Amino acid sequence: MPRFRPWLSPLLPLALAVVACGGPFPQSTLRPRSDFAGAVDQLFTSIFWWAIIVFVVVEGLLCYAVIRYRHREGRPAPRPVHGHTALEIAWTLAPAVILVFIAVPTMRTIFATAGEAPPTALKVEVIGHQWWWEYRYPDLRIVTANELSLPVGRPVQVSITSADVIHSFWAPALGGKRDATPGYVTRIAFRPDSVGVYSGQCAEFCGASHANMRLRVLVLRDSAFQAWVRRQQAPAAAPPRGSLEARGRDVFAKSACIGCHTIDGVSKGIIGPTLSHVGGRATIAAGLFPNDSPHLARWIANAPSLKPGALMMQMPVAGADLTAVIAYLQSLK
Amino acid sequence: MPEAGEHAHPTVGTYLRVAAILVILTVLEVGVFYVPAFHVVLVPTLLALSAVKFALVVLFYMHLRMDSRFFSFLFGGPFLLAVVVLVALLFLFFGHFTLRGAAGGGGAGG
Amino acid sequence: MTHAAAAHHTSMGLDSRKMAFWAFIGSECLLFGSLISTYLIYKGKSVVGPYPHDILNIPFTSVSTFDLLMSSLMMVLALAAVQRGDLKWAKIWLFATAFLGILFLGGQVYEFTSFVREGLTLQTNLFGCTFFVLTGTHGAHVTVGVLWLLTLWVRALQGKLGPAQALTVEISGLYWHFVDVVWIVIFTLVYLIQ
Amino acid sequence: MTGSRGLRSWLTTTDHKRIGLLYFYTAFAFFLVGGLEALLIRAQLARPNGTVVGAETYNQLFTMHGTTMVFLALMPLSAAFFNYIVPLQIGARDVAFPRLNAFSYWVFLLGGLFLNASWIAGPVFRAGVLNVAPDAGWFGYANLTERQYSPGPNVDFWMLGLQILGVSSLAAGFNFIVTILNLRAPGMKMMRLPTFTWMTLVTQFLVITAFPVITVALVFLMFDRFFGAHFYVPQAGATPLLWQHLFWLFGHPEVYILILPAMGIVSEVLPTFSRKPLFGYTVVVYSGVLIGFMGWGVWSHHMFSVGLGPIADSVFSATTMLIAVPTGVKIFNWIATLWGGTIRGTTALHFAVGFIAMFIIGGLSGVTHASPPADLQQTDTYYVVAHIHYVLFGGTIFGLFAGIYYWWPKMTGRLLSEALGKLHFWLTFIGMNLAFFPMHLIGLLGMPRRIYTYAPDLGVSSLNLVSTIGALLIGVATLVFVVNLWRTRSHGAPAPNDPWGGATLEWAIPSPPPPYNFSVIPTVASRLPRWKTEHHDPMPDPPAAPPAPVHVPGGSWWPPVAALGLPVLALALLTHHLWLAFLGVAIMLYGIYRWAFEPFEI
Repeated sequence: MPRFRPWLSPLLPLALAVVACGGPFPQSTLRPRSDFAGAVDQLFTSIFWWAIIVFVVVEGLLCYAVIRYRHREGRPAPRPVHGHTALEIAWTLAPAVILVFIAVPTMRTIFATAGEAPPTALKVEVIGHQWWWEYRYPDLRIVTANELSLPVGRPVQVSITSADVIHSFWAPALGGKRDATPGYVTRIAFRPDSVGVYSGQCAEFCGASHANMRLRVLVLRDSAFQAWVRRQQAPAAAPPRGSLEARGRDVFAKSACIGCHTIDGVSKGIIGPTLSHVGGRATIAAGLFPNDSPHLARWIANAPSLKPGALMMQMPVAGADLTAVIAYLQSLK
Repeated sequence: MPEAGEHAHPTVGTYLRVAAILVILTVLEVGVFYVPAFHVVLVPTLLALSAVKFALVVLFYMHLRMDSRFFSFLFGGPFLLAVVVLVALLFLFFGHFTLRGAAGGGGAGG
Repeated sequence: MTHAAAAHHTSMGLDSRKMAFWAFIGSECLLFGSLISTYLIYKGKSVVGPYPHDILNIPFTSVSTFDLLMSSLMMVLALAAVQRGDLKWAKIWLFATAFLGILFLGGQVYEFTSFVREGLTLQTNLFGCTFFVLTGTHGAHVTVGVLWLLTLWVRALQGKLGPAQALTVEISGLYWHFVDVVWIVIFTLVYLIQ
Repeated sequence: MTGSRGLRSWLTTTDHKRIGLLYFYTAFAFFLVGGLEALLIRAQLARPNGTVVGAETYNQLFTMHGTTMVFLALMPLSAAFFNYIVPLQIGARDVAFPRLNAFSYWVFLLGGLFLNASWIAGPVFRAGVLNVAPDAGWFGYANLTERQYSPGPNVDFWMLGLQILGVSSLAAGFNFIVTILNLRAPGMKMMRLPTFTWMTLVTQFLVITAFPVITVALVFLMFDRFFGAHFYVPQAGATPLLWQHLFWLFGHPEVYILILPAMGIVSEVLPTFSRKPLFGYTVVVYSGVLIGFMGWGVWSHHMFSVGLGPIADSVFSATTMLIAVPTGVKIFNWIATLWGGTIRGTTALHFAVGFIAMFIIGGLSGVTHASPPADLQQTDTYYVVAHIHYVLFGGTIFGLFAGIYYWWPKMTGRLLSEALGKLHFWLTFIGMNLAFFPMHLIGLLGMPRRIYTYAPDLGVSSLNLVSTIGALLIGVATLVFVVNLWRTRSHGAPAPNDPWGGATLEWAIPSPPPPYNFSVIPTVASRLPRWKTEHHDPMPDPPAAPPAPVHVPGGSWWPPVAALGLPVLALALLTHHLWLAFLGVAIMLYGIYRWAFEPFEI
């Protein structure tokens, strides 16, 4: 005889067990690290428990009915019941009432998270590109890419837009995603509440390398943030005459690199991310690889093979020239 | 015999009268457009006039006034849906609760 | 549902073809609704000219509108003629309807070419995109209507359009009048409310 | 009149039953194709940094998986039952427009082949690769679909294929609305219609109102891509959000187009196998109508992350949550139908109960993203992938399988094996939970959807492996089903008129029914004509042979001919050959002309 026991299906405990063994989940939505993410998480948790209650009750009723009323020999024919008005009203009202309990905190959270940050907030502009992120701090006159540095405990006002197709800026620990739509500027505001490195990535399908459009948010202690700001505001490091780095700069300045990348005082390209302080970033290629010599070498030699569709072409830079360019880029702290 | 006998359709006289009204309304529309005094109420006037024309054609030329009410439902349902969608879209794109800070950064503070 | 069908028994007492056609017209409401919504949403969003007030020719289009309204009148007269079995007038009114339709299309061809000459094409700006696609879709509907009417006219010439075919004529009339009411809306929203 | 055998008879058939079978086999073939695409997707994601396919191929796979499942598998599988079952349930001899019905099928087939031709059409476009399949997602968000960002023919295949398929759906929509309203047997009042027929009617109203919107959205895209217009080009002042609004104005009703027929099937299967009338028939019908109606007012809930502003978000959140009420009412009525019955655990009932169990999960996760702030964390992640698969696989596909096991004997005259059926059910049930339940967690742990690769340090590798194993299990289950179908052709037990003791008219006639369906059109006196109720005795079955010869309309060549014009026209746009456009229009006009003047009596 058939028995339906979805509650016995071992999936939930199994899945939880798998999760329990894993970690540390750098992109989890369940570990909020800002007021915005915290409000969302709180709301989600309350809806989740409502869902669990409904799930247990309704699936329970279903399973009970299927088992209790299964066909057995000798059982009399069932009564042909056509309906029951009071029951219909009851189970129309029941979900409606539960929905009120979900809708009210939902509306409250919508308006609470829609607010603008106070005027003292740090202003950041996020611009999505295929497939990397550009960050501008208009008040600090800083432009950087892929790694967003923020001070802990200070409200941030983020304006988001795109330079080409639609992207979606998403750092789960700090809050929900928001689309980067060309021609529009949308805004989110949040206040990071713990120091740490949080990963995120583009959440709206944006073409071949959508999967490779990652990002990192560095929430820093205020002193560390100020130090970072000073480094970014300083002109790009000028290598000492005759050094390997100086040779790297000369190679860079004569290569096609300058068509797309900016290095203060060396080049003015704007198609790719700025490199003025690239040596200070921990990753390259929109969070894909660690910023070390082997990866830089492979990246410069053949970016499209590492990131399908990447606009950066294969650079005819090799041997000692390549070593020099890498040394130069790494010196740009 | 086809369905819907003669009695179901208006007479030629009705058709002609409706045509006359339609022409007058069209003249009014164009007239309103050219008279500067009307410019304040231009949009509502034009909308009202064209709604009347629309209704006349649908009710008399397309026989919805005397034909089965079910046909009115088949036409009116989707028509109303289209109007509601149009209004909703206009609200979404132009209303107060539209995208904040559209291109050009117009809307600081929403 | 007072006037029952005769030829076939149907549950609602309504002719199936006519019912299907009304459902089709309902569907078309959403088609033109989406096109008109887009026109209105993009109104005033063009970043370069020419803009509507630079280019739309109200007197000319008023004549076109009048032409299409009159074709609707011809259409109902044709239907009335077919219903009373008056083949002679049916032929005349049907042809008149189609002819006025062709005249309207001619006007649209003239309008489009003159706009292109004045620098408004599909590629120029959003006004060009939305205007040409909206009015072009309407024009395509008129074209289909003209072809349909001419087929009926040929049937009439062959003497095959008696009262038994009145329903066919009525349905083509529904189509024709619908195309007319769409134009009533377009004329107001596109031409008069600039 | 054409004969009843041979290829010719199938090409020209206008018999709703044959067209229903054609729909079934074609849609099932596309279902297998879509499933194969899903397996490749899961193979790629089984491990982090997967290398089974590259980024470009992966993007084509998920785009085609979505497009195929929605437009080529689920909708036409429902259509197989609209065709085969609805006329039988209302006591009709055929649909209102048999040739239009054939036309719908041929357009669907040609549209599906056109779309899938993109897998091998690369050389035609000198693309350097074999596959130039659509790669911008089944939702095709502008402006990624603009020529500037998608230069190849990929997106062209997608939008032209969808336009073709839209014609098929619209034609079928008008046909079934009229059929259901106008061809009911005497006494079959609207509130005596079987629930499946009712849900079909609601679905068709959604089709005829929603498809024009996507048609227009696609026309704009066509003009942008082929003729240099700027409907979605931000630089010209346009907004890509227009596409999103138009797409979801269609896309949300489309969700109900996919689920309502399955709900109708479940509402037929449960009463039959619990030997009880459907509990609250009127409420179930009205809530179905209400769901269809409300489905129009919620589209922007797909766009919460766009930043529409708090008021728009609140409004669309509220309307979305409201839909949970009629949906919940349906579920309670289904449970109440089972309650107090004598439930026979056939495979069809397994799938119907599985539908309810899985749909509850899908519905509940749906409520979590009806809440915009929560949705900001969930949308575009695997959490939503889990949700749609609980609704569309656990929901629609379970419902469709319930329908297949329920009606297959009626359609072919042979009963599917119950043993294989149970095996099929349990493998599918376990497989789908294994495949899709972990996706909730994968999403909450931060894995976006539509990514061809992910880093191991995301921490979701094991969960993805579990999901892939589940997908494989679904694949095995589907093979079991194919074996069952194949085996039943020769070894299935012959089906009597009514193997289940059903209440509705289709069980009153032989399996499979003769070409004329009913020897005598029955007169219906109650909602459950074949059951004894308080006020009515069971309706006597029509006699085995008709008392007088029944005229059955012959076949026609013109529907397939007219249908052929559409892909030719699409090919003209795709290859920029004007003469092909003229050819396509000429074929179509010729087909329609001959069709219009062909003597064809219903």
